[in-house]
Amino acid sequence: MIDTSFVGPFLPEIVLLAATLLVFLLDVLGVRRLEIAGAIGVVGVGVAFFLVAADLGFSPIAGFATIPSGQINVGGPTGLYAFTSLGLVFQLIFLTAAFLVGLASLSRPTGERGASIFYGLLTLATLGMLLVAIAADLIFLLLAIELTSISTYLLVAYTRKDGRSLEAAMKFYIVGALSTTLSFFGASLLFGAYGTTNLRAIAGMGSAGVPTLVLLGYGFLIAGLAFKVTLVPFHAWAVDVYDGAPTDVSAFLAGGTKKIGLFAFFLVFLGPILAVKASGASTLPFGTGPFNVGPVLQIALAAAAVLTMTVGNVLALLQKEMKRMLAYSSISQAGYMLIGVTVGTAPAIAGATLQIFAHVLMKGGAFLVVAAVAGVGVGPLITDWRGLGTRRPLLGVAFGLMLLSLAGVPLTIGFVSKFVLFSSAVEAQGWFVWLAVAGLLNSALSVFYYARVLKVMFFDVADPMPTTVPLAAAASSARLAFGGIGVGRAAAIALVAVVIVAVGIYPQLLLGPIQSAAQHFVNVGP
Amino acid sequence: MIIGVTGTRLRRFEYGGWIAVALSGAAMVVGVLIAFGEAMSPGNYTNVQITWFHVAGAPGTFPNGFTLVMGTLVDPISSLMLVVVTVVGFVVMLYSIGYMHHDKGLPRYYAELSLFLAAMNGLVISNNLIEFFLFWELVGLCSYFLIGFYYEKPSAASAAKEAFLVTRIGDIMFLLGIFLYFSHYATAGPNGGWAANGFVFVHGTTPFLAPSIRGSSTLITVAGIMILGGAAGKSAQFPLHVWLPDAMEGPTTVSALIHAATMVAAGVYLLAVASLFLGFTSFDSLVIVAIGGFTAFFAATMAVVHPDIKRVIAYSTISQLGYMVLAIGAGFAMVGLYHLFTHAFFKALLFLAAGSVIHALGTQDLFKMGGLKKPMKLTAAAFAIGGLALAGIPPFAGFWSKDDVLSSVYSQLGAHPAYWPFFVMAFAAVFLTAYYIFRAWFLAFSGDRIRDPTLPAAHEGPWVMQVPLVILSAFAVGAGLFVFLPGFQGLLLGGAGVAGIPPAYGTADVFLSAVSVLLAAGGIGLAALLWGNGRVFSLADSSVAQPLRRLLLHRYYFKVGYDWIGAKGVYTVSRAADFFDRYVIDGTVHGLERMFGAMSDRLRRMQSGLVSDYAAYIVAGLLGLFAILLVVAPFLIARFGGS
Amino acid sequence: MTTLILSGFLALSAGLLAISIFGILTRRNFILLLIAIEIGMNAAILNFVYFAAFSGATTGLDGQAIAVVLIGFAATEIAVGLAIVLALNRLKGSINVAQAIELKL
Amino acid sequence: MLPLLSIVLATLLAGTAATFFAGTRARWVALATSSVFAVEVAFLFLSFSGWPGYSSALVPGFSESESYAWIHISWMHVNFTVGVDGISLVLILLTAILQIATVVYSWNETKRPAGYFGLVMLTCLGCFGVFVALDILFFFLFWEAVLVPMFFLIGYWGGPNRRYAALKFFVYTHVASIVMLVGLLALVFYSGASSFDYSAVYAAGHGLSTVVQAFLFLALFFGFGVKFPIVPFHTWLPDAHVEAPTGGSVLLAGLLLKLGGYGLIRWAVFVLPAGFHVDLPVVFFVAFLSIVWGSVVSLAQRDLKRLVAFSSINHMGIVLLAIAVGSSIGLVAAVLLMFAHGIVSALLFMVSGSAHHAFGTRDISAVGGATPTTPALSTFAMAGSLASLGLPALIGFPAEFSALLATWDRLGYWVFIPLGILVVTAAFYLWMMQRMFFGPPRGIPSEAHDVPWFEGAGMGILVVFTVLFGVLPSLLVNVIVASPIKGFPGT
Repeated sequence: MIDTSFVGPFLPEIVLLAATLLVFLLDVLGVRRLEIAGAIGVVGVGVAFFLVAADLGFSPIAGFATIPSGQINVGGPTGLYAFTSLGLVFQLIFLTAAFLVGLASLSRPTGERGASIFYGLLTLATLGMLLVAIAADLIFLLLAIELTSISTYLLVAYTRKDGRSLEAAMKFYIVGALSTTLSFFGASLLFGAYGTTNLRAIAGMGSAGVPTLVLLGYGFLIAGLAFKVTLVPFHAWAVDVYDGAPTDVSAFLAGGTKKIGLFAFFLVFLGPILAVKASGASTLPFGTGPFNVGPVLQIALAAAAVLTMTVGNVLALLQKEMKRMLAYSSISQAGYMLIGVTVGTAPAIAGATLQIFAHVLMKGGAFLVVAAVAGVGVGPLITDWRGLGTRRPLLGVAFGLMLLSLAGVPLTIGFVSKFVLFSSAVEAQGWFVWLAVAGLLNSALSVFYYARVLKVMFFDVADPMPTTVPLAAAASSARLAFGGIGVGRAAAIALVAVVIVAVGIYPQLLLGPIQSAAQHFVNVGP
Repeated sequence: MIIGVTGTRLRRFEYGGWIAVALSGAAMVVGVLIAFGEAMSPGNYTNVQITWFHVAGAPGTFPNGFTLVMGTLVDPISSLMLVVVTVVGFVVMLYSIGYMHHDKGLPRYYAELSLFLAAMNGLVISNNLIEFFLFWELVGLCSYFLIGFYYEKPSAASAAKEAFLVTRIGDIMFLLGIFLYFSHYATAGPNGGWAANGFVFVHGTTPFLAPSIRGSSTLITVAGIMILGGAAGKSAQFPLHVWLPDAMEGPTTVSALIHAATMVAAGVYLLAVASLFLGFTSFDSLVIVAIGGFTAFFAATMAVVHPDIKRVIAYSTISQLGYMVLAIGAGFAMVGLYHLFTHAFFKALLFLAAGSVIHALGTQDLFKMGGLKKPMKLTAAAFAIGGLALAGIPPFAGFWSKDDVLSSVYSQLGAHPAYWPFFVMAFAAVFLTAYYIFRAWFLAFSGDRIRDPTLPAAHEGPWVMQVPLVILSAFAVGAGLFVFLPGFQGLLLGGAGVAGIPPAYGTADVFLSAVSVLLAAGGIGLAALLWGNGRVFSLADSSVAQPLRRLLLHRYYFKVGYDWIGAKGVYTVSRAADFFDRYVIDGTVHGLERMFGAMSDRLRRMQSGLVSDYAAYIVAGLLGLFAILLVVAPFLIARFGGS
Repeated sequence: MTTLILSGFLALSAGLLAISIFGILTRRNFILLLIAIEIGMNAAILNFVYFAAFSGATTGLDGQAIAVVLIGFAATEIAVGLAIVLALNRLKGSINVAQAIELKL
Repeated sequence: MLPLLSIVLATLLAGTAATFFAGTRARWVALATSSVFAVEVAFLFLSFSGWPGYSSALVPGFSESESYAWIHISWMHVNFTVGVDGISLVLILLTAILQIATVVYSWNETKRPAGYFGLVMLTCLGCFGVFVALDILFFFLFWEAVLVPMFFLIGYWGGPNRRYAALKFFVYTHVASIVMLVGLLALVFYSGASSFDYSAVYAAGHGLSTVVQAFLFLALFFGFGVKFPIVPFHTWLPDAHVEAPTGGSVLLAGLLLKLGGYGLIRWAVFVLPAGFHVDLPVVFFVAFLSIVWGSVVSLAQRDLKRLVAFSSINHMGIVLLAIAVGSSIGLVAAVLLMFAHGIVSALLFMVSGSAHHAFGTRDISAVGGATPTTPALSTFAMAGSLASLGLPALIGFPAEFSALLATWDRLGYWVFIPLGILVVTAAFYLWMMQRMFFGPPRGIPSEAHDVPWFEGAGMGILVVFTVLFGVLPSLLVNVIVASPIKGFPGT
């Protein structure tokens, strides 16, 4: 008799898998209409979202929970997967990204090829992301990441006819494959040092391994995972890929898949860092006797964080193209999020989690707007956006909100998340305060290029309207309502704008659950 | 109460001038009545006050906190000043009706003049130093407005600014003086400290300052110098004298009222008040005597050569104010005020007479005038009376008071030999005074014709201009004799009672008086010799005195020097600072901006587009991580300890 | 004794990784890059086997199992890579990565 | 008891929102809002419970205080807490006066009036929030909320170089905000304060060691100082002022600079007395530098607005000095001076704006003898100049007098520096008057006209208050002292 009780908890993943298979099946059968594939994808993601939310215990829908509450936040080494509330929170975050991109992509031009491939790959990548969130084993984690990676390599290139997309996919692939190699090499070294690949077990054995082997292993792992998180200097691919990929895919990459790297950082590095806090003393890695890898990791991660946010911001300063500017901004934001991992306290984890969620909205939303704007005939350069704020006030205001949120201006989610994150660094005291300082100074630097875009949008005089041609082509299709933007995309953008402001005004809404999830994570480990 | 009456600002009335005159007349009546009442009952001081603002106590210097009050104090010296201010004010107002009737800015003129009178009265009856300072600034403001009354004239606008700024320097010193007294008196003295009490003037048998302090305290010495600075600014004493001659750009009536009789006397009044209520240290006294005596002489020399009738009188004002300062410095505050009293009348008379001439001819250049005594008999007589009073010829008013000044200083020479040079200067100035004022008289009035034929035919002004001349002439003749009235004497003595040193009446040295009268007569004689009967004396070009004349005409180059400091010195520094601000401070900001830009550009170029390069960065990053993990981090942990 | 032998094997896999990285850095031909990547993956896979073998019974067959899974994964990865090569070749007529530098700066 | 401050905040919010959507009728909505606000502030003033016999306890008391939870997680308690004491009340009064004056002055704004008036409302809303907020986060939030509308005001309605100025303003002040925020956060977390509330932070801040206090104070001083602005971090100010529309300049000089002073007093000086004491030399140096620099550089300016901008630096330097002397007189003087400068600099910027409208230029040397053409403008200019140079019976005098007195009390002869600078201040104002308004007419365009009624009314409002509080400063002083100044500084 096969035990099927383990199936229940995986219902969200199963739903996504089913959606993926359905889309591909229909594709094989020749049903390739955007509406159908899109509906399947969006509904699949939506259902998964609903189920995960129920698992997290949101009161009105808690009855639909598929995971027995006894299986969440259970400590100690287990098998390949473990349900933590933080993991579930991250599943929600990933699903949010997928949902927004799926919704917006409903408004893609009808004649475009590969609609069903797009949604199939989207749901498949999302499935990989969900698996990352529940991973408890290093190899399981890396394989889940690869599932997402491979899906996204293909997503970037799914149109197959665009040289820029293909070039982006090629770069993405090569750098990604190299990073994968490094990750697995690092994992193998840790396996050699500890004799296990279970993350909780590794975290618990912080002082047992061969120091050099362990440190080299972690080094390879940081390098490998940093590719996904776009830490400097592992970031170079991201700009080209975000730039070259279809913009909705860029939104998914920047807003979605990048975050699995961060959660992987949580899982892999927070273990040893948290273990230090429990055990206390640390000695040099080359000595004999007990040693803790945590503080060493913290220093390395801190260096990476500061370097990432700084270089990302400085590079963003000179960008002339909107997408590349957003890409660099995305890189710098990764640096902020890394502060949470480095500090490694429950407040910091909560702060980083909120920042990650905020970034999903802000950056995902921003790329969606870019796609929308490109759809109405505005060029790729920032200066092409002249006067957009007056020409398309709603779009302008929404984009302005996202930029303000990225810059961390109050009354937006970006402010709350940065506030909590940097507060947590200060709260941890010691040298972590300098991380807050670095982060805030970088925020200040970042304001410069965000403000410049605002200036271009709202203050510069618009060119003669270039939007007439696409508008005429748009005819009266409902999909291209809202001046050629489309219902789905408009809804996605509006949703983002609303959430950005809502959470900015009343952050307790999210902070409560996130804080308790972070606390659980600290208590039970990855 | 006086403030209320005269403070009414009148605008846009057809007969606004008359209303202002009526009000100032009423104020005069009230003022004189108050003085009369005070004279009848010496020692009965009326002090009314309200709290202006109050800050609760603080640790340190001010345990009782900090209070500023607004109040009025009527005592002998303030009543004396009230009389001067209201009488001259009324007379000048009346005169203005005639003198100013062609002017387009008439409502503004009367409003400003009324405001001035209100502020001046307020100053006089202030019961504390802060309020005093407040009104002090206000009269300065009115002076600024009135000097710049003809604001279309660049010279008038410039003179107004100059007057304000120069007196401002004095004001700043005055303010610092207040602060110094403040800190010294915060905790000492009656009523829990003078400062805590809001600087209210308290009548006592001695000045507030104990004689022991007067000898020793550096702080009080500096405070005294600062008060002197304030007074010097207002009363145009050396070296802050430059603004007064330029202030003659204002209407002549203004010159008469503000820049001769009242406002400039406020500095002297301040010194008197300070000396009566506070007392000066001996060093302060010496400095005051020095400034007074020197200014008396110094200003007189400049008056000797000047061709402008108003400026000659203006220098004379500076010089006479020097006398007053001199007397106060020597310790005879009431003598100074007595001279102030008489001077107000005869100087106002001189100005109004000069104004009458200017009104008739439209010029101020003495060398264009001449022979005016025929068409303008009254004016000529009035000017002559004023001149005699100024020169100190008995029995005119100036004689009595100036004689008192000289003899009072003389009486202190034994105790303070250092006063000698300044006494001599003051004495020499008597001669110069007589000379320059009669030089002016002869130039304007003697002879048989006007030198510049393009000028219109001279005539007397309307009755509103003549009546004031008559009234003031009467005062110029008789004001000196007031001292023989028991009530007036009571005022002077009552005021002086505070100071401890009585005025010098009756102690006047007959010999001294005789010499000074002779000197004055000599001055008049010389003037008659050189300028009498239409003669014009001109110094030969080759004369050795030419450089001296040029020096005097250029006012010892003080004005040039000050302008240079202001325009070149300060302005250049300021331009340099501006340059620094724009290009160094802001330039640094721009530099940082550019640095980031350059850095950004460098990094940007690393984004070559070649995927192999990206892979290389990854490998470099990997090696960097190894370096941190294996070398840097362990070192840091060993050095600083974990987390 | 065992440690020494393990070190030797580790050196082998390290060498493989180095070859792989060298290849990725120096080659411009996409196919060669795929080969270099495959070499790197094999280095990691080999490591798992060594460590499992040398750790005795403590890890059971975990390492070997992981190796098998990874071999499968590597194949998938290469397949995707080949798909991209084909599309690229069809569109640009070249599989030289140095010619695909449209996106930069 | 009514939640008065929330009500005021709500009316302001509603009014601001309504203004944004009021289209061409925005000015009426703005006027109504600011009138209601003024009435509310008057009510607050009259019902202010602080002033009869205010006693200074260790933790200061506030009137009208309200508190609502906002973020409550284990390690962070942020409440929406508001309340007023004498200091904030006076500055709120300033906000109300300037708001209504600005609205009236800008009555004929034709370039997107809804946006313009809405942003003006928003700026005032933010300032009000800063003055009432008694929670670190909300203080910071309102603080930042002022930044954005001002950025847009400068950037959209400003002069030819407006974009540069707007960016510079934004980036400069934002950097300062960040340093300030780090300081405030560190204050909370290093002191172990139980929440972000002022009372908690106040009590905990006093418990910090002197060294920590000193570092925190420096951070806060920089943060607040840039808003002051202190030399050498002032260069955003002249550019922002020159390019800003008149209404923007008015709010910038009248209100935004006051935020720095208020923040310094409330969050740094009161909370970190020991650190304040240690850092005094730095503060004094900066104060003197600002006083001298602002005044001396003013003298070289040809642009009327730049001149007033630099004079603002000078005046705010005196405010800083008065705060730094650390006596109750100094503190009262500082607040009074902030109020005075708020009114007077606003007036002067309005004069600059009107001059620009009338003559088409603000270049002092390009125009001369304007009085016959524009008598009203000339009068307002005179009034503003005189008030600014500290003439008695106008509001600047009692403030400057007490400030200088307090300085003397603490620093002795150093007071010569600000005293001497008063002459320079007088010089540049009088010189300006002489060149622009006196002398023979020169460079006045034929179409030059005197101030229109609404501009005159706007300036008139300010002149009235200049005189009112100049004659009766105790109206303000009695309120100001109802704040924790009795034992100031320290306990």
